[in-house]
Amino acid sequence: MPITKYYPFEPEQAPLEYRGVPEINPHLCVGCGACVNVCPPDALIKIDDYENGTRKIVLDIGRCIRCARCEEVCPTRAIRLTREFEAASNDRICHVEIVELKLAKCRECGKYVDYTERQLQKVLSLIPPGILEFDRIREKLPLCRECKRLLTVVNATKFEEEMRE
Amino acid sequence: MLFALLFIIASIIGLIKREQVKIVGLLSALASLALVVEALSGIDATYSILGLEFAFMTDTISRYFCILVGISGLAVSLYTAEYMEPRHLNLAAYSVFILSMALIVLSRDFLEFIIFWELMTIASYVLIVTYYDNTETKKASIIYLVAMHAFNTAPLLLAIGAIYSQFGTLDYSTLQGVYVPTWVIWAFLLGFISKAGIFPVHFWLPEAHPVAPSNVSALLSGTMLKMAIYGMIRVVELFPGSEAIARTMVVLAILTIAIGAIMALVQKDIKRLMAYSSVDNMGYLFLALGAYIMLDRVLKKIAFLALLLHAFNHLVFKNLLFMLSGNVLHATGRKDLELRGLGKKMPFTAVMSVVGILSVSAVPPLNGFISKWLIYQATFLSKDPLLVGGGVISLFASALTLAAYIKIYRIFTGEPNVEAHEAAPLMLAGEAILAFLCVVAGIFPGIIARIINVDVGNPWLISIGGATFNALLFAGTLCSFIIAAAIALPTKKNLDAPWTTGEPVDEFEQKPEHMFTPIAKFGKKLSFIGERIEERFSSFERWYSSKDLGYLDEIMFMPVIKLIEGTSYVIKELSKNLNALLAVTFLVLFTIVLTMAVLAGVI
Amino acid sequence: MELLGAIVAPFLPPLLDGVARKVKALIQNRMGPSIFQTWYDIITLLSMEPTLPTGSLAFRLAPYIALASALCMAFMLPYGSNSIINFGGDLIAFIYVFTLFSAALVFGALSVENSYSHAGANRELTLSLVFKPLFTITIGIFALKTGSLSITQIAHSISPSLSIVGAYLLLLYVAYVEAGFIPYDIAEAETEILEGPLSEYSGRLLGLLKWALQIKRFAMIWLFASFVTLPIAEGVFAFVLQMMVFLLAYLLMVTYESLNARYRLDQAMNQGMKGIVIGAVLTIIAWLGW
Amino acid sequence: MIREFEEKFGPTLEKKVIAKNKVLYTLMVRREDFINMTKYILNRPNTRLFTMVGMDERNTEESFSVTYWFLDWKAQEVIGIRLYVPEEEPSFPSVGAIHKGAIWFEREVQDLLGLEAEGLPDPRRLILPDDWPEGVYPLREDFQYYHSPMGTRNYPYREPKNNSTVHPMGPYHVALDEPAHFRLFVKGEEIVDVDYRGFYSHRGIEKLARGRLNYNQVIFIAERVCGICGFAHSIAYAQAVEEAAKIEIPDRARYIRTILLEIERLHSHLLWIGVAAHLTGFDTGFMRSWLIREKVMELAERLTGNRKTYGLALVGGVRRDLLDYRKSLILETINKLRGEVNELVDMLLATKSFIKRCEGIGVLSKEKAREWDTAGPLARASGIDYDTRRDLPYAAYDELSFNVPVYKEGDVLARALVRIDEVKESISLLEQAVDAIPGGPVMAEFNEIPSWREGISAVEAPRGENTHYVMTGEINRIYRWRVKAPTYNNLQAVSDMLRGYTIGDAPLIVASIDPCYSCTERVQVVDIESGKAKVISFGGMGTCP
Repeated sequence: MPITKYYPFEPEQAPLEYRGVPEINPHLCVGCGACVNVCPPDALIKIDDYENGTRKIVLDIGRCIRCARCEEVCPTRAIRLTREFEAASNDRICHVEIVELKLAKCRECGKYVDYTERQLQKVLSLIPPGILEFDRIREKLPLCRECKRLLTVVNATKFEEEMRE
Repeated sequence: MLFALLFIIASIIGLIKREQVKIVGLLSALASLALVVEALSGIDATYSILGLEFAFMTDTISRYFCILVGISGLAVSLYTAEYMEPRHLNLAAYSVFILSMALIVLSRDFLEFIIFWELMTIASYVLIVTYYDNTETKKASIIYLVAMHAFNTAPLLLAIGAIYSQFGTLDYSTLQGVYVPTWVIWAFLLGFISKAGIFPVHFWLPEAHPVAPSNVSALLSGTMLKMAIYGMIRVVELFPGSEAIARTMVVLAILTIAIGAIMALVQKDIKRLMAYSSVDNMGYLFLALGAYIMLDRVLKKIAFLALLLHAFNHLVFKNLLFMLSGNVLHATGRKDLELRGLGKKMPFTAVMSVVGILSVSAVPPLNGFISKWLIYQATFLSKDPLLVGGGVISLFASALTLAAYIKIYRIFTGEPNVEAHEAAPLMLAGEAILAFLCVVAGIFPGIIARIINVDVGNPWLISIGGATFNALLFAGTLCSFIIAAAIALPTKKNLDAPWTTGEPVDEFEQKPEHMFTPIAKFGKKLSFIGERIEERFSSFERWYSSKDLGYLDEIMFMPVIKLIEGTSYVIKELSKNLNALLAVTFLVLFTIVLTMAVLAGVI
Repeated sequence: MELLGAIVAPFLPPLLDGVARKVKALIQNRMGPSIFQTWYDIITLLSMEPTLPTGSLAFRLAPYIALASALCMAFMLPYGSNSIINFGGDLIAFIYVFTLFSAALVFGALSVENSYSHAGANRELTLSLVFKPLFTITIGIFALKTGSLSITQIAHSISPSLSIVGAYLLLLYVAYVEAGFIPYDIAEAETEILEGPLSEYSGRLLGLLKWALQIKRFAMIWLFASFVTLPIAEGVFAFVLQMMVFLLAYLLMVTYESLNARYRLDQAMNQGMKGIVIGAVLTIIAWLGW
Repeated sequence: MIREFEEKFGPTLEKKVIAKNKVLYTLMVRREDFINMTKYILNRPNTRLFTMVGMDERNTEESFSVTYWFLDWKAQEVIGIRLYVPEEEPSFPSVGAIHKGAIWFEREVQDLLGLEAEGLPDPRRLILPDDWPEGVYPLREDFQYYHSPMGTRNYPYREPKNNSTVHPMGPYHVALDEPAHFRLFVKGEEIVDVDYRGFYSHRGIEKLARGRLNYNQVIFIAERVCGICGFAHSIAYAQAVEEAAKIEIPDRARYIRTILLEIERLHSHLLWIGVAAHLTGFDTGFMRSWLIREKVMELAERLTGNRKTYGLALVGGVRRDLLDYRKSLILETINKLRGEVNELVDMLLATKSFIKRCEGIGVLSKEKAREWDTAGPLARASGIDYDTRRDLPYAAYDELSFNVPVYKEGDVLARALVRIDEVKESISLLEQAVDAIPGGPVMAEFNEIPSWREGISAVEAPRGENTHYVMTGEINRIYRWRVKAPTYNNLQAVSDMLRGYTIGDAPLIVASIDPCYSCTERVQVVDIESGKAKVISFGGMGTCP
């Protein structure tokens, strides 16, 4: 008849639909930062380090309000809310989860660009091959912002000269 | 009779050198000590002064009362040496007052009795009028004088005159066992209950005691009221046939207990509260006396022991309490219940007042409990409905006394809101004697019982008539538990401020006059009924005088109207000086008293 | 038998309170703590150092006096046929030790500057102004009928009659009220005045007071149980019967307690006044002989 | 009401229509007739002060603005009167002098914007902490949301009059589930006067929303305004933005919102019944009502993924759909619930001692209830027949039929009965909604939310009417967001309800308005007793940019 349980001693399982503690799957994460933009309490942070070319996606469970917005916007379904609700720990560090990805290098000037390699492959895999200027896009993608501008300027002037002939 | 000599010398010094308070005080203390010593060894002397024959002799009762007067005289005189403010005649009157009380108890015939009785009343009047400058004292002393003479001395004189005319002599030994007309006993009863402050005629007591200086009010309520009891015992011993007044006395005693306790609860001034609690305790004494008359064999002895023991206990803790209130008055100049935190500056007074409060509300280890326990034995086991009812109401009243005196404890707690200083060493000495007696009488009641040579087994227990109470074993177990717990689980002192639930608060307490609102509401309901009755009386009278019936009205109705107008005037008058509550209780309860008396008388 | 009583009196009550909590939990379909929970609380409290809100000695002494008077009450009662310490104490002494208990609590509460504990002290005294006379009336009836005031003698000379039955019911009611069960635990109402007189106590002093309250509750109900069993039993058999009646009464009271909300002060006073009127009527009946 | 108002005061006002029968008038000139305008509106039979918004429009209109919104719930019309307050002379005539319900609004504007209301009966500080320095006004544009200046601590409490003493039911009290300070002036046990000091949990969310959050992030803050009626706040906010941006949300989303609002009302009322029983010492009632509430919480958990913060609403609709197995889940829980609620109610009403404790205390007369603009079960128990679900229909309430319980006595028992009847109504509402839920999308498509648009909307939360006012700003941000919770008005009426009753009843009377103090907010954590102020530095977590 009594419905209460000796909870800490009898393990308790949250229901299927429960929005528990989020967890990033490092293999799927491409480091695009969509979750960082959408996270209301800034629990997800993107830290780019252009010297040694790494991008860190830092998830702080302490700040997370478990609203599952990141799960909705993640393109590769890397971050997911588990059914785990016991997030207590005696050390603040265990709340922080860091996924570190290598930033892509610009083909031209060799500086690090502000997107990761995985992001690059993901985008390339997404673009359907049959698209018209497929090769020009392929060629333009792995450049850093300055090189891209340079390239467009170069193309524009080349195009100008061809017109003039 | 060395003590009489010492008292007279003290009063003469008081007369000549008005400001020698210390000498008079110490001399009277010495005299009272002499009185106690002589009383213990028995006094038997006759003197003739100015042709009048004065015989003094101590039999068991008067020896006991002599010791009582001596003890209270000793303690209060020590206190007076430091406290008294010499004004006009009051120094001389002080020692005469104690002397007259001692001589009343020692006198062997009614003539001496009434002479010293009158001397006592005059001396007490002079003492009450010490601070004659404020109007309150004037009004109270007039009420005191008028009441004492109208209700007290007049009936006594009438009774003694009747006895003298019938038997030609006033000597106790010859009058022993004589049959006296019942109205004489009623006159004695009226005389003594007015002196003792029993219900219908108690209104002078709460007026007179608070105005008198503290040492005088200690003597007044501690010792003078005992004289009335002594007189009543003497009359009951001498003249048989006092069963008639027994029932009325018990009924009046029950009413006094109830009213005294309720009124003490609603007071806002320390000394008035203590005065009403004296009224309440006198009710206990008369209840015990009534039980003594009505009961027989074993219960009679219990009632007699209860009567005398309670007289002793009441004398001790009432003097103690009045003296402590004197300390507070002396130190702070105020006697209302708004004081706070005196405990810090007056540690001894605080400890002794805790002892006084616990003993007046009859809490077991202290002396108040023993005598009250005996009274309950007498009343509860008497199988007489009136007495059992009396026992129940007196237990109710003891709960009320505890509630009332808790307010006095409040002035010693909390943050001090008035500057105070500890009383002088001599004053504390007087109080210490009484506090010590309180504790000793509580644990070894047998000693006091032996004075009136009632055998109660060994000194630390009371065992007569089947009921035994081992005071020492009880106090021993209680203290052993306390000490064991204190040693087993001591507490260190780490102080912190009381918690005011988060926001800073300064007036963070409950004022005493707001406490016990349900009981105070009951009191107000009572006064509301009274006002309605009084107003109906006067409205009837206004209605009648508006109708002009001419001649017929003169002879037939005017006397009746005058009677009604008179009664409503008396009630208005009475309620003016007493507060409305008392007028109500007087009227409403008086009718009840009459019916109960008739009922009791009949059954 | 007294030795057994001497062990039972101080150490059984907290256990009983644990059982009471278990019964209440089952009524409210929840698991409830283990029956030793009250003991665990008291032990942890006793081991902790109290912080004192005032320096006054009365505040520190009150818990010890309360515990001592509660133990005295328990030791005055008969276990089997005679009480542990027989200082001839009888019902009057019992009432007055009871008054000492509430006086100690009130002195402690008033010696601190906290309006919550003052409210608690005021409630404690106001309640005792109504329920102590009720207690004396019941004892008056017993005294009237049996002519003695000591518990054992009363028990032996009780003859069943209308007023005696009434007196037993009144005694049960008074035991329920003075034991401080829910409708009447107004002085220590925790949601209204933060445990009243106990609000400023902490650590060891609070543990003592909690223990004393449990012993007082035990003593009141044990008094009722001894009145019921002593007329019909003697010695060891009486002790066993007493324990049975006590447990039955205790469990009944706990179930009744869990079905009630707490009274306000004036509501409790009205109940008390009704009780006194019934008591007076019973006295008259008792006196008329039935 | 709008038509008569226009005839009387039309010419001098500049009119702006917000939505169907919601009109905003701005008063440029002749400020004196502002007071008799408000008097005219408030003297009509069924009107109330809906909300009052102070705004700092210095960069657009070069002055502050104070807008009073009035509602006539019989005519279902909303009128707003805006008054521009120049920066150099920041004062405006106080409505609080003639209508008690406006006092707190004006004290708040005084605190947060520095606009002084002339003739305000109680000009003390309301929102800001005791040691907030003078002259610093957080809601002004030039104040950054992460500043937290420190001053010296002083707060003038009222002194106890004619020798009554102070009995503080302070921030930390067993009966208060959230911090609030009722300074009861008592004579013995009887309360003679009350002084309220609240706003211990003000978190400055309006400034936070203005400073850092975009539309869809604000909704999660809105949901966490209150611990119990969070969803009602998020819906009110969503509706206000949708009204401002003229977005039509699909029907299915409206039904899902109604279902979850009713589920929240169920568990909130059952929670209150439990708390009321506990405060009178009736623990069996407390446990039994929370036993039933557990079923509702589990239902919510299965439907939305969390027991309390459902996190389901977004601007433009709902994030997740109620699939079929969840629909049968709701029906099954409801049938079980109906039987148990009736059994609980019979048990409560049969316990005489509980009823005696609730009867006749904390009485609030109808006039006083209207004077303080109370809302929800508190007002309906005192005879005011106003329910936002019926009088300003939103979500799917206009398509569902339900009746509104109204009692006259106005004591704690009447409020309990209102809440019990509303539980039964919610169960039948849930049943109707689950049957009549249409198909279709759950999220409306809309592109940019236009800037400088205003929207005002009210939702019937378990405690009364939540009113949200929104003014949209540029770059996907809000310019001004005003949250008014029902406890904001009900709490002002508590001092009238407490007078004359004992301190034993005070916790029950305060709990009878089912207060939700965190709906009324406070910025800093200050250890008031020792005077030390612990400042949460927003950058404290180390990971914030």
